[in-house]
Amino acid sequence: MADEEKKTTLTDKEAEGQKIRVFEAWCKKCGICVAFCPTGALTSNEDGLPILTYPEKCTLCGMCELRCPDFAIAVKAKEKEEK
Amino acid sequence: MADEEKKTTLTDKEAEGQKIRVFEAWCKKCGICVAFCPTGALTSNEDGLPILTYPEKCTLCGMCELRCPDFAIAVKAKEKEEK
Amino acid sequence: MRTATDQKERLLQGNQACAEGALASGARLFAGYPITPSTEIAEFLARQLPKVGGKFIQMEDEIASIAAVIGASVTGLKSMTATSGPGFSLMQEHIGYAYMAEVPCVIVDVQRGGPSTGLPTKVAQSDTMQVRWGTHGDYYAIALAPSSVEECFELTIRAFNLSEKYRTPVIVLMDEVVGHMREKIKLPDPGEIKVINRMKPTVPPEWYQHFEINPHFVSPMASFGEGYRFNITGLTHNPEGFPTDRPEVIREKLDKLKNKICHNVSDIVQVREEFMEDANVAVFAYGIVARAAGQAIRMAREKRMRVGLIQPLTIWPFPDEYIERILEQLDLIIVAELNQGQLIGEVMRVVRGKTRVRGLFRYDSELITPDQIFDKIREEK
Amino acid sequence: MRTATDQKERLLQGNQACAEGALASGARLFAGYPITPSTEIAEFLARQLPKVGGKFIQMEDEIASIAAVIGASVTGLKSMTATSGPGFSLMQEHIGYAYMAEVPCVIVDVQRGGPSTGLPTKVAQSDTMQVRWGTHGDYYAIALAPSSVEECFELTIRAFNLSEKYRTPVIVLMDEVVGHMREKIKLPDPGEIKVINRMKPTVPPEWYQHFEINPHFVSPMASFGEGYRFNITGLTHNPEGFPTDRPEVIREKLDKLKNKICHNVSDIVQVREEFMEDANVAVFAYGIVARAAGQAIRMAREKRMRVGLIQPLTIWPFPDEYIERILEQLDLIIVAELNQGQLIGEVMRVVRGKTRVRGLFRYDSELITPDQIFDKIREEK
Amino acid sequence: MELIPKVTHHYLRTKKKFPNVWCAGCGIGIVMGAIIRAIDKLKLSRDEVVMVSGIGCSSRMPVYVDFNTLHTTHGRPLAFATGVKLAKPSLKVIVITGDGDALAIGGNHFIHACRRNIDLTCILVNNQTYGMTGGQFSPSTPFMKIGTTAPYGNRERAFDISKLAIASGAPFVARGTAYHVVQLEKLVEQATLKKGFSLVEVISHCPTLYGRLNKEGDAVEMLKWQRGHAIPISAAGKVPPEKLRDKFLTGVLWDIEFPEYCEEYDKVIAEAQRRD
Amino acid sequence: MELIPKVTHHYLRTKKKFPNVWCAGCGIGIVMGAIIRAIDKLKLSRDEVVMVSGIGCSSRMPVYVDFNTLHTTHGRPLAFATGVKLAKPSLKVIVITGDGDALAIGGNHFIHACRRNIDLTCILVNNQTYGMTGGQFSPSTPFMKIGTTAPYGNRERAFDISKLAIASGAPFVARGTAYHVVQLEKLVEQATLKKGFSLVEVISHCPTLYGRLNKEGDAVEMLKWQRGHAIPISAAGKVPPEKLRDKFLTGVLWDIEFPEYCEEYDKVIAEAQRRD
Amino acid sequence: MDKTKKSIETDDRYEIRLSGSGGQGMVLAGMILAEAVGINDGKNVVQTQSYGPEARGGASRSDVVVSSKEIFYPKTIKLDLLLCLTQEACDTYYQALKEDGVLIVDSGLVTQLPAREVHAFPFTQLARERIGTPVVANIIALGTIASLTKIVTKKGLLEVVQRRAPKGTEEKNLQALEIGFELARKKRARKSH
Amino acid sequence: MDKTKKSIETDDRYEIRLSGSGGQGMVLAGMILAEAVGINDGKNVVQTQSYGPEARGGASRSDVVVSSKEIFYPKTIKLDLLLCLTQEACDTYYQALKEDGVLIVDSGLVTQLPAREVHAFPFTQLARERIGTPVVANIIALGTIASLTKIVTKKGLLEVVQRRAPKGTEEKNLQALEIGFELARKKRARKSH
Ligand SMILES: Cc1ncc(C[n+]2csc(CCOP(=O)(O)OP(=O)(O)O)c2C)c(N)n1
Ligand SMILES: Cc1ncc(C[n+]2csc(CCOP(=O)(O)OP(=O)(O)O)c2C)c(N)n1
Ligand code: SF4
Ligand code: SF4
Ligand code: SF4
Ligand code: SF4
Ligand code: SF4
Ligand code: SF4
Ligand SMILES: [Mg+2]
Ligand SMILES: [Mg+2]
Repeated sequence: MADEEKKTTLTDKEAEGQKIRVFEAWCKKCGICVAFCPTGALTSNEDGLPILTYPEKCTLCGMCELRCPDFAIAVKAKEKEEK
Repeated sequence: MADEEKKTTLTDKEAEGQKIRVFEAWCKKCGICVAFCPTGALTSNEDGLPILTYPEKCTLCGMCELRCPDFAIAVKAKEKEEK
Repeated sequence: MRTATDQKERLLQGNQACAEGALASGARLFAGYPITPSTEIAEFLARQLPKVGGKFIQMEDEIASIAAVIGASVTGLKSMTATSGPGFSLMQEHIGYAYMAEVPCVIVDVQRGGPSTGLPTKVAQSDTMQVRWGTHGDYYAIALAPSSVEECFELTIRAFNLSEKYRTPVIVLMDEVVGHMREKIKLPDPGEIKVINRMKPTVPPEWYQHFEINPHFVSPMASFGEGYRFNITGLTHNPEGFPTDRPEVIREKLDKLKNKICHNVSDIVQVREEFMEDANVAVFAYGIVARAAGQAIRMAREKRMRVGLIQPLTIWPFPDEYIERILEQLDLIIVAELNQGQLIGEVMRVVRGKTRVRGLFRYDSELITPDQIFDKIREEK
Repeated sequence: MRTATDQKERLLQGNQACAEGALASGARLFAGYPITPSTEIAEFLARQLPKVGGKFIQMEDEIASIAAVIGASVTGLKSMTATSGPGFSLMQEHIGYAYMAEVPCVIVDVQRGGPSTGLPTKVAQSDTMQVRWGTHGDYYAIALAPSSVEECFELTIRAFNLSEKYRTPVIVLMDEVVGHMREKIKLPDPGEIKVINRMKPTVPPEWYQHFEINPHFVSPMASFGEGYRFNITGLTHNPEGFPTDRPEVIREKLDKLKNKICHNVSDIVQVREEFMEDANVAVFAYGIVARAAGQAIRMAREKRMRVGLIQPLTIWPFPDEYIERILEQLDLIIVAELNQGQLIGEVMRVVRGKTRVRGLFRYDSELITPDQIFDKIREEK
Repeated sequence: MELIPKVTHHYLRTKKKFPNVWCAGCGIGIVMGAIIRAIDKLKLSRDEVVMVSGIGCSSRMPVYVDFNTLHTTHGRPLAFATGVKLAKPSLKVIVITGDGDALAIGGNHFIHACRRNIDLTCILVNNQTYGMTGGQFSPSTPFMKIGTTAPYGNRERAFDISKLAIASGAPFVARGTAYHVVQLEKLVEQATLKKGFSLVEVISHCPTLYGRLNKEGDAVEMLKWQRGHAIPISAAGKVPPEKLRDKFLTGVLWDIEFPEYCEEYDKVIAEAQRRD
Repeated sequence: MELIPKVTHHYLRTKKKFPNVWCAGCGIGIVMGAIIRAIDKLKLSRDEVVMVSGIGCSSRMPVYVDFNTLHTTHGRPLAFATGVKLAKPSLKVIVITGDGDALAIGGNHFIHACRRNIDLTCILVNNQTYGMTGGQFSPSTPFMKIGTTAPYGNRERAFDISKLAIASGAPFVARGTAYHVVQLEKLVEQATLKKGFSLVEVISHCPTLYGRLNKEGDAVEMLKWQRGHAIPISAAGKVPPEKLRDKFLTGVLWDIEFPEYCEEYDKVIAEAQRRD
Repeated sequence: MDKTKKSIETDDRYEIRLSGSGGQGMVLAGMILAEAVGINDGKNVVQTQSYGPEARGGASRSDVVVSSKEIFYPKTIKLDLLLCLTQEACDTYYQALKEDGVLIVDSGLVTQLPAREVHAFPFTQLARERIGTPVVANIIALGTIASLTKIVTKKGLLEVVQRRAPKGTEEKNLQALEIGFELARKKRARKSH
Repeated sequence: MDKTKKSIETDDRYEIRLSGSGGQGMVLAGMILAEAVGINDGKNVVQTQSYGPEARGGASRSDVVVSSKEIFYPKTIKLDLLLCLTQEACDTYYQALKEDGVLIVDSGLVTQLPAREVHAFPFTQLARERIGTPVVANIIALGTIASLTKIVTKKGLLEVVQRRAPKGTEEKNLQALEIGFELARKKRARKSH
């Protein structure tokens, strides 16, 4: 059930292939992920929503995901990347 | 008023001239005064009531009075003795 | 935010009017613990009390709050606290202490939905019976219930006055809507307000009995530090304040607690009535529900129905006498409450079957509306 | 001191019989805080519970005690606490939580003189109304009141059974004399005792709703750690246990709390009656006062007066129906209580003026005697 | 597989419960993530975890996680949790509480849980204010800071929570921050593994109330403050004392062994049955 | 002048109140004597002294002394006393409490009074049991000692009361015994003079219950135990550590300065009136 | 028994709801409106608000009942005017509006409009663009209300905003109010075309 | 409605009070007496006690009501037998004794006797002298009651004392009981002279 739930809430074709994904419905635009991204890969759009403006900078370190208070940002697993 | 009270409760001609006085009505015969008299001047009678059996040993140190939990034993003031 | 002191009329929240009433009564200590929907009373007094040399303290919980209030009152300050259901439940032991030790103080209960944590931000009137029976043992409560911002102000003053006059805790029983709504109010000049202070002893300290038995059932009250060195205890005590186990002294004490309330009901009980002269139907409602009822009876009157409003400003002691007096003329009493039926039991007790009594209860977090009351009148008539 | 297990009949204190009743019902956790005159229940269970693999814990206060009881109950243990007035007042917030969260548990209140610290070692019945109205918000209480050592045992078992059956706290309302007196009692064999356990869910975890709405008003109850991962809260909640602010869900919840009691009064309410077949006068008395009344009515019968005894074993819900039924035949009901008049209000509410109701109140720390009741009967007849 | 926060989402009650109630940037959500990851790392089954909380913003956490959850009354979660643990000692009982919940109204249960040493894991979200009721000062609000009930500055001192826990008898006491989220996850893990009462005090932030009233900026600013003021206890010796003055230590502050209550009680049962 | 205990009787409510309720040899009466003498020494007028207590054997003390006396509820005397002091800071407020009163049900008020640092003098009679209710174990009953509710031995640890008070913020903490009555008098005197919250923990004895249940002998024996186990803090350095193990320190354990609450509140008043 | 009121007529109520989400200042706007109407314009007024189950976040609304007579029932029953600053607020409350009631929305945030006459203005966008902060959107909306309806005078609003605005923000707030007055004037003009 | 008792007769009560001060074991004596009468002799019995306002010290009393019928009212009304081990107890309770009731006192401790027939024995002195401890005075007194009246059988008392005495003290207690039996026998003998 929980899994079905996740699918309906989170599945998004567009996310495929991306390093980072933001769930707009949950994101409160607090700016934490952007402020503390160690590489500056993220920026905020004018509404405050985080955008991976510099995907090449992203090291998949996961800090944005770990610090997001709203479970609203996900980082692709490193292993997958390496495959 | 408090003073009147004291008189009716405590005045006792017999106490005059004594070094120690025990108020029987308040004494619970716990034996503390006797046990910790530094000179052994006090003993208990068979009911447990403290008696100044050896008045000559009493140094008027006051410990019996200080340790009595029932305010039931009084030691003559040293100054008075010295007068 | 500056307050509009330059103007006569102000737009105040019920909670704020209650706090203003406390200041106007001379309250000089507030001890409390925040809880929705009463918190504004504390916040306002935290700001205002020091301005008049009074003191605000936030205690570690509600139990400590009412304890500090009692401690301050016996030391001479008019004192109060404010809370809501969960905090009011926690205060019960100490409210009982205040009854027993006959300590004047005011406790405001801004009611929200219950039981338990319930609905912190929603309106209810479900602490009504708790005010009367919440602590263990026999006691007699005074509780006043405002229905408007103006009444919040006035009844808080009255609460302090009754409290000082009868040496007893008084409860101001508000609710979330009354506490949070804003209305216009003209605060009177301090000189216009009747303030009653506790009676002080006139006898010398040696003769003084803190719990003296006298024909008025209220003993003059010295404060700590004034040269009277008395004892106060929550154990059942004799007039001097020392614990007793003598049956006749015990009875005398409990009779005193009862009689100072029961022999003074005509002074304590206030009922606000509307259109009752010729009414054969009455809506009985207090607090915020009386506001809906006020509108409903006007709707009924427009339809030429002889309906009136009985709004008890004093909930406890319950207005037995008023109801008994008005009973003859009534065919029907509708008791409207924001609970599952609490005061209706009291009404039924007093009515003793002589008139039909019907309840209109709402407890889903919404107000009873004028329409609902009007429909109920039509349906039951 | 060894217990006389070799013998069938034993001389037990009321408090001890209450504790034995708890053990016999399968209670396996006691959390409490000592207070006269209830302490023997804790002391006895501190010794006995570990013998049957149960647990006793002395908490830091009464608030924590009832909290631990609730925590243990939702984790599957039958749990209880015991206290007296001051502790009972402190427990009020959490008793409300137990009503709201529908947690079975038993709370014993061994009454002493109040209000406040009052008379710790003296008898009273002045927490009677508090049991019904002590916590904030709407709720419906079950309270049972024994008058003998045997009834202490039986009604404690019944308290656990009702508590489990209806998923609700149940109060055993004793008093100092009942708690401390010793009488003979034959404890039944475990096999003879009817023990009810809470209903368990039969649906798979995904379908399970801890607060399911169903026609019985009682939801099956899973415990923590059994594979059902539900939420419990004191906030008003939906059937799944999550906070809600939807009026219809709120109403449904509060109706459920009410209906599970009110639709089952015939199962819950027990009244013990004596000589009521032809009685035109009834003495209404509970607990220890029923014992004096038992003697008094026999004195009256010897004088050929048609007097009977109504002894509610269930105080709450109040036996409305029984009284209504018996009303016709009665000219007079004498309500005898060890307080300033509490249950008499309930009797009057139900009687609705159809019969004379008179009170015999004593609150000076002594018992009402058979003579006093007999005299009252003669005087009022 | 779609891109979702790797671990946490599996433990969330996503259905209708999100977005959560917390304000934008509030630290509580960060703490919740760390707790979930710690539990996941420990491979605890969801059925054997009970999360108990009091009342407050932080105490709203249990609603969101798919464990056995018990949202109790203000200040008393440790007392409820004591009953839960006693009834079934095999359960992992995690208590979520706030500085007001645990230390104001709940202070007594806090010191007694420490003293009694019953195996509970207490995560205390210390945001230095009563968030839920609108920003009043709390027993951990620093001297002279502003609260809605301290408009002229708070005249009370803050508890040193960890010191209080140690003095009360807690065998495991740690401090972390919302900022140091990786460390926090480890601290929660260690605390959960500890047999006996364990406390993790988490320095968190309430931008909406405390931050605004005290002009400490938004969530990002407040997290930066945490970064700048936390000194790992391992490094404390190397920092000159004058630099420590307005800082606080993080990491495991105290870790001793003492008999756990439930285990002791098993001995009581054995002894009682032996004597019988 | 007749021979009466020199100082104490002048302060007693002798009328009908004596003999007192305490059991033969109970330490509470000894503590009361020391308090009276300290007050006498300080030349405080009886009118300016308020004695506040909770419920318990020790808390019965106010009934006997001719001050302003307030016998409150179980566990809460410090909260009542806070109100008394705030209302009239010129009064000397002395709180009498027991180990159960102050640390079981009253633990929260205790730590908060320490933290808040309001000028109260708290005399805590620690007899390691609930005397009044018949000898149940208390939060200061040592591990494995017997109480009526710990028939198989107490499985909880005792608080180190003084340590708890210091950790909670109390600026003055002392420990004495009923046996060392002269020292006790001095400690009470110092505590009373201290501006701010002061605690004197008095190790006392309950021969009737604790003594009997634990076979520790009568009052005399128990006083001897105190004599044998108290180490003055001044001498602590000279005692080898292994000898300190089962002993306890006496004397002034902690004495620091910190702004007192009532004085701080006067600043609040000044500030509020300035802004107005 | 001392306070008897005799008027039979029910009040000529005008019911207003200001709705949006947590940070949009709906409660403050309600207070300002109520004070302007009640204290400055001298009518009777009651202002109430509804708190969600949560203390913060989520929907926020503030209701104002205005009447020249005594107001008994303090809450709104059927709205004469509804302001919505979020889509959610509009969806939730729009049924409570009378048939001939006035609906005002933030055109930037409320995009799915109900099938009825709507006054839509970009309050938030204007606040951001012209004052530099979105927080004064509520004040702009108040100005619009004053200008679209007769329920509150501009003078009253101006006085209250002057009195209530936190120190240092008076200027911005008055500016916002002016923008609001202006907006509706333009709209009215447009309509008359 | 399930438990109806039908007997009309009131009980043939016999009311006993054992009184003294805190440490004299009156409650224990009451329990032993009640158990002997109730369990071993098979009569109905209720034992109650009265606690002073203080937990310890002061007067102590234990009441036992015995009947062959059901006992309704559990407390004593008018005493058939009163045992007093202190002067204070005697002064306080002696009025509660029926005209023809039995009064038994400790002759060493109760010196001012009321003007009526009294059975006076030196219980405490005997306990001290013959058993070596005053604490068994209560048991001696119980023996005396058994022997002076028919309210409890010696056999019953013996059995209960055996069962209830703390380990290691059985001997002393049985000895004390025997002394009590003896005492009254002598007294009776004396009387018959
Ligand atoms: C008995 C009781 N008193 C008061 C409240 C009101 N209340 C709810 S939460 C809270 C403070 C919460 O502070 P904290 O524990 O620090 O949590 P935060 O919201 O800061 O996370 C208060 C005072 C209550 N719910 N119950
Ligand atoms: C609310 C409440 N709970 C419990 C009690 C019962 N009670 C009275 S005194 C006491 C313990 C006293 O212990 P302590 O404070 O150590 O005093 P002591 O008698 O040992 O001097 C208890 C549990 C009470 N009076 N009120
Ligand atoms: S941290 Fe989370 S909530 Fe905050 S902006 Fe980034 S994704 Fe959004
Ligand atoms: S994963 Fe790391 S580098 Fe990539 S966006 Fe997130 S914080 Fe920045
Ligand atoms: S110490 Fe006091 S009570 Fe004890 S025996 Fe001596 S005089 Fe009597
Ligand atoms: S005064 Fe000193 S020496 Fe004299 S009897 Fe007392 S204790 Fe002994
Ligand atoms: S009020 Fe503060 S603590 Fe509460 S959710 Fe908002 S930011 Fe977090
Ligand atoms: S019971 Fe213990 S503490 Fe209480 S008076 Fe007796 S000896 Fe003292
Ligand atoms: Mg907080
Ligand atoms: Mg103690």
